Amino acid sequence: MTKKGWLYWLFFLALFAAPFYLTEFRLSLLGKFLCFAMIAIGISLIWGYTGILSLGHGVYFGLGAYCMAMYLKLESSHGRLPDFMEWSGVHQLPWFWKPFEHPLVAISSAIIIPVLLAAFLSYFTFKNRIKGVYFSLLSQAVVVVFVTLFIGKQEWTGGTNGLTNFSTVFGFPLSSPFTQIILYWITVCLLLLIFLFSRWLTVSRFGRVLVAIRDGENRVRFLGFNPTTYKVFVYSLSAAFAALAGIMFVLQVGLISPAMMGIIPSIEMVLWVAVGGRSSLIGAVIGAIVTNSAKSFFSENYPDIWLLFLGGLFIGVVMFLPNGLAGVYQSFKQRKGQREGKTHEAGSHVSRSVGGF
Amino acid sequence: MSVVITQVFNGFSLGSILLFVAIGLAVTFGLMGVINMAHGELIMVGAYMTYVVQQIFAKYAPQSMGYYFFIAIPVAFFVSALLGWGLEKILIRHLYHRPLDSLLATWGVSLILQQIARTIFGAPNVAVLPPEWLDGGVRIAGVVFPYKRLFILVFVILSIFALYIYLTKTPAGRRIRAVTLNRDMASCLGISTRKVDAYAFAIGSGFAGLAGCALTLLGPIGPTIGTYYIVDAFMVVILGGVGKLIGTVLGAFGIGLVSTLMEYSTSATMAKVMMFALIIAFLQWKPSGLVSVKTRSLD
Amino acid sequence: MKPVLMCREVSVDFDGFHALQGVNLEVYPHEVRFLIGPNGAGKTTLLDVICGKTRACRGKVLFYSHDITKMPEHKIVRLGVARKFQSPSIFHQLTVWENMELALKQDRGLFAVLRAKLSREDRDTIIAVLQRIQLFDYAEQKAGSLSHGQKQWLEIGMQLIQFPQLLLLDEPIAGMSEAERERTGELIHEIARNCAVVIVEHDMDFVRRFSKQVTVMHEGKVLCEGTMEDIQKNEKVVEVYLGREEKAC
Amino acid sequence: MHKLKWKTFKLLTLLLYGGVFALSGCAASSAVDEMKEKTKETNTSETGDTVKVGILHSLSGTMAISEVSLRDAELMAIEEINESGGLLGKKIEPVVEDGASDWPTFAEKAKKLLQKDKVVAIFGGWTSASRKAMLPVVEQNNGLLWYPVQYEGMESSPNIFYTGATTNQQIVPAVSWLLENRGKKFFLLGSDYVFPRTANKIIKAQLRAEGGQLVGEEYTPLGHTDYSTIISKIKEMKPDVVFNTLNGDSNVAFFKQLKDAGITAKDVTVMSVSIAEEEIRGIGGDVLAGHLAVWNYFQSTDTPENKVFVEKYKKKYGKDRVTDDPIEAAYFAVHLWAEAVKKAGSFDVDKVKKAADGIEYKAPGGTVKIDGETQHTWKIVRIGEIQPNGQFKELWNSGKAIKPDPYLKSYPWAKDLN
Repeated sequence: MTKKGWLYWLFFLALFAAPFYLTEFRLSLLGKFLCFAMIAIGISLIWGYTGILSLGHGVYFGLGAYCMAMYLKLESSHGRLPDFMEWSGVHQLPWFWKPFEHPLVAISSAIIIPVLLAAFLSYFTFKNRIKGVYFSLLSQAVVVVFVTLFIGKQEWTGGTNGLTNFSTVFGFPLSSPFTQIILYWITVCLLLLIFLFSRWLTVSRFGRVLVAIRDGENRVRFLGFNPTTYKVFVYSLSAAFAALAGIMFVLQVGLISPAMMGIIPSIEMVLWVAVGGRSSLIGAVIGAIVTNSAKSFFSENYPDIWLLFLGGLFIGVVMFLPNGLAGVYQSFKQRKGQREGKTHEAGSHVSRSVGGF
Repeated sequence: MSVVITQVFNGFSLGSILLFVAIGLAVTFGLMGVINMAHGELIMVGAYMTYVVQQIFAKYAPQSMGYYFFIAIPVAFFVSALLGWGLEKILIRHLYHRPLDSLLATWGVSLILQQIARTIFGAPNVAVLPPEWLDGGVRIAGVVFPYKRLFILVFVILSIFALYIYLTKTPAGRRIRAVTLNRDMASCLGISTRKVDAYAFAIGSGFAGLAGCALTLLGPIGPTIGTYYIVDAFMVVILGGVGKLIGTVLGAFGIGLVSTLMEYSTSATMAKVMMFALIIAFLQWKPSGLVSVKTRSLD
Repeated sequence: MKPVLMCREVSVDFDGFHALQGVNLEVYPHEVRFLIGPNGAGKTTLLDVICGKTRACRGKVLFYSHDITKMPEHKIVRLGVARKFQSPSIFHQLTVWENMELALKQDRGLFAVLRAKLSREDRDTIIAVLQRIQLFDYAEQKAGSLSHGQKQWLEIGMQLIQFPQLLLLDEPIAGMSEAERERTGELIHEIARNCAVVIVEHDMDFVRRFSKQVTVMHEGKVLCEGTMEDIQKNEKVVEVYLGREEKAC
Repeated sequence: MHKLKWKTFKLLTLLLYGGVFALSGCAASSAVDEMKEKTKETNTSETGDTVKVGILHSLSGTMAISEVSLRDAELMAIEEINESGGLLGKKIEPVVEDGASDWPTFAEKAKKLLQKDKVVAIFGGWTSASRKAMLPVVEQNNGLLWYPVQYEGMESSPNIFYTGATTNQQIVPAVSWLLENRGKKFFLLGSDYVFPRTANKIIKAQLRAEGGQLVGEEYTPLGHTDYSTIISKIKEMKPDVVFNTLNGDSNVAFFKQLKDAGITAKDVTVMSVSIAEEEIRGIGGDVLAGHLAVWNYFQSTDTPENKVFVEKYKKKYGKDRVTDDPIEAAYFAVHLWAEAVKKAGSFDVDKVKKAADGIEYKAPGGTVKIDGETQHTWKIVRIGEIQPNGQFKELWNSGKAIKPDPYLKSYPWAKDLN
């Protein structure tokens, strides 16, 4: 175990130093993947630790990204109407766009709006004891509602095109490598903060309550805890992570569209976590990076068959690696430990299926 | 008046399509509890099978083109059923106790099936020409009822009736219900649960194939058509309530009627948004759906 | 003396099936009350109603002066009612120690738990309880790896550490060896020094050995109450049990 | 215990981050310098005997239906150029990427093509959204994007060449023709996204100006497959013309169900702007027979260049394949670019752009010419009637190529649109 701290250390150090050894293109990809890693941590918290499978995190990611993008769009329009509004026959900036002229309002609402939505939806759903698969399917319905609405209200949201073509953020040109590197570093820092915070949550008694809810929600009730409160909190927290990721995503990629918050991206988010190991935070981070790199690699080299690969990955991970890469690492360590004659009584059940429900 | 009749008919027609895509799920999800995200792709397989049968007829028996659909129906059913059977044997079998994992794995299956379809049949849509005897419609009181929609309506009612009879009146069907109701007890009584699971899943998949076959009459046939129906189909089943066929029927026609009426008074986009929002709200109120089976156990 | 628990005319319907029909029950401090009766008599359902898992259709449940009929489960627990389920319901993925830590009497609010630290006092309490249920040596093991009897004890331990005023036990000795049963029976009486206990049990030998007051239930109603000797003499009880046995044979 | 280590880790990390933030300014700038140097080393992909161009279409996802053929056409054009000796003495090497029907992927892949592969031009895109996603990327990296599909206009990026029709080369003449030949009452039907909404806005303005009447306007979500209610509305409104801007699969459902409802081309003419030969194959010529479409090219267009083109395309990709307008536009886009490169004598983006003004090419659908000011192309407009065999019979054409006018500046009624 003593080695593990150093491994984390090295990992984040390597991320931090990435601008010095990656090309601009690769760096921009990595920056994007790190945003995804933030979502992955949130999903790991709710899925791996609490047993809630949300297929709707695209919505929170998207809402965060849209709020940020609204600010960027207004900044790059220099006081005029955003271009897509002109084509759509809107002559005046809608009232709810106005506050987004102020960056602080934009950033804070980019977090608050998704969190409120998540809290609202999850409060009723969890209070009515809708769980497991039903919750997953309902969260998918939420995605359908939002995507359809965002596409349909073209005059307010830019429709399928989404919001794109930004020039500056806080006066810095978005396209300059300097801005991009700073944004990258901010992303790494945020990721580290999110990671440390989640880590602190999971090693504390709070984390044990989450695991207990996952393994037996009703039993937790009879220990005097109200699972609804905990589930709503952790679900909203993961929505906040997704929203934060959305903000950084828009800043780095310069684009958000309803396609990014749809059903398919939402399911892919879960896949990242499944690949990395659902009940391991660092696993989720690595899963997001590895899966997306693989996606980039395969679609660059074998564009026709990357879907086959992606599909195979889903099946393979679920069938053979229910604990993802983190599980592989742990069972490897365990085997090594056994060879060296150590007894790992506490760890002997790690390789068993944790079960996501 | 004719507007009202037309819209009610449209509602039933939409309901019949939703019911068709959901019947298979009512078995695999409703009875067996498997979240099969590849259900849409089994529908796609049924649609492509119809296309293949049509192509074969066009090549070898152009004079009897009118009847290809009658061959296509069983072919679509059995090919999808066979695929479902294989899927159960290889994959689903290991995931019965992990419903959320089965969701992810079958999503992977759906991606693979889509890509395979794209490789075999090409990315563009293919055309299935409906048999000529289904062209046109009956005109009653100034309202046209297209034969194809009537045909699908009848087809789906027959299908659900057949499924109902199968499940309640035949020994094989009773075995399925016995297993889905109480797995341990059933296996104690000497029922091979493995076999029954595979059959049940195959039947559910077969109905997806039938749905695909029926959909060729109205909609596109391409590698991605499954994605259009999968979410709707799940909504029908969970709205109707799991475990009862009648719930699925009510859910499908309910969604069909309400969304047609909403579409008529607003727009298609708003109707979709409101329909899904309504479903979410309804399930908050009645988490177990329209028709529910109350049991003592809470877990 | 004021009763700890008072059920008045409690009725429960499941889809037309009358699981409980006007049950009255009073339990006093330091009492160990056994609930017996044939299968389907409504014993478990009664426990469910008391702890809030199942809602009563009619009637009232009072815990001291609190009306807990419509209270959510976790609030009932916080008042001091603990429940042990039939199958051991501990958290398999957590260690024995962590299970105990969760069950500890504490502020179970979200933010309190976020700030929670294990105090020296808490630690001592956990150690004491673990020793009492003979699981101290297993503290760092995952609960899932315990034997069946140990799991039962762990769960009893988890109820103990809540220091409840009313403890509801559903078949606590199922799957235990003779020695374990003995120990459990003694433990129950030790517990009763500080709280009232209601036990559902099928094992008549166990009931005979450890009961003072027994309530017999049949078809959702209370058939009779009294000591074991009284009950064995009661004709109605004999009829219910013998009749059942004849059918079963 | 490891908990202690964990604490050290946290502490050290915090320290590190504090330090790094202080240094981040100078570190970032040095990283930028480093990056610039890296860029200098491999500024161009022209080295050696080959020059790379990017091809970026959706090969998977919902848009693959349409876009795969464009890739094929572009690859064929590249092969033709290579067979005739290449360009400026170099062979063209296509780098094919999958946009996966996902707009951020288009942006990512465009970035990859420009920064990693250093392609001198990208041919790609279909949906407006994919183009909008690529636009900032090509502008920031000063790349060159050739976009081959008809679109809603209102755009003119200095780094994009548009070889598909803009609104005044497709929709506007079609509306005028319909008003003259088919009737005044219009019903507008489109998928709920940018192109139909913008196109319908233009159509509405034009109807007002030219005496048409709007009887209905409906949008359906992308992927919508039940048109019974819309068809009821059409029946009720009794329009002369349905102007159809539906997208992809929705067309199949709409036309099949329209026919079932007993509405034929004789009752209501449906004029479509996104149904070409390729789409007809997926719907069935019988279902569509008699309805109209407006394009700049049909497979049946009678020019010597087209005969050669169709024959070659079928020989290469299969007898049963068809050509259509976007395929042709994708095909000649490669040739137009080649012509511009030849004239510029260089692959340099700025030089090619400058040289492109006025370049002409004898495309299968007739001679096309690049308009330097807007970077769109002059094209002939054709209205065709769909035949049961899946081909078009041309009813009308504009005779001469029409000047592109993406902002509709030359139409007085379009003043309020911008």
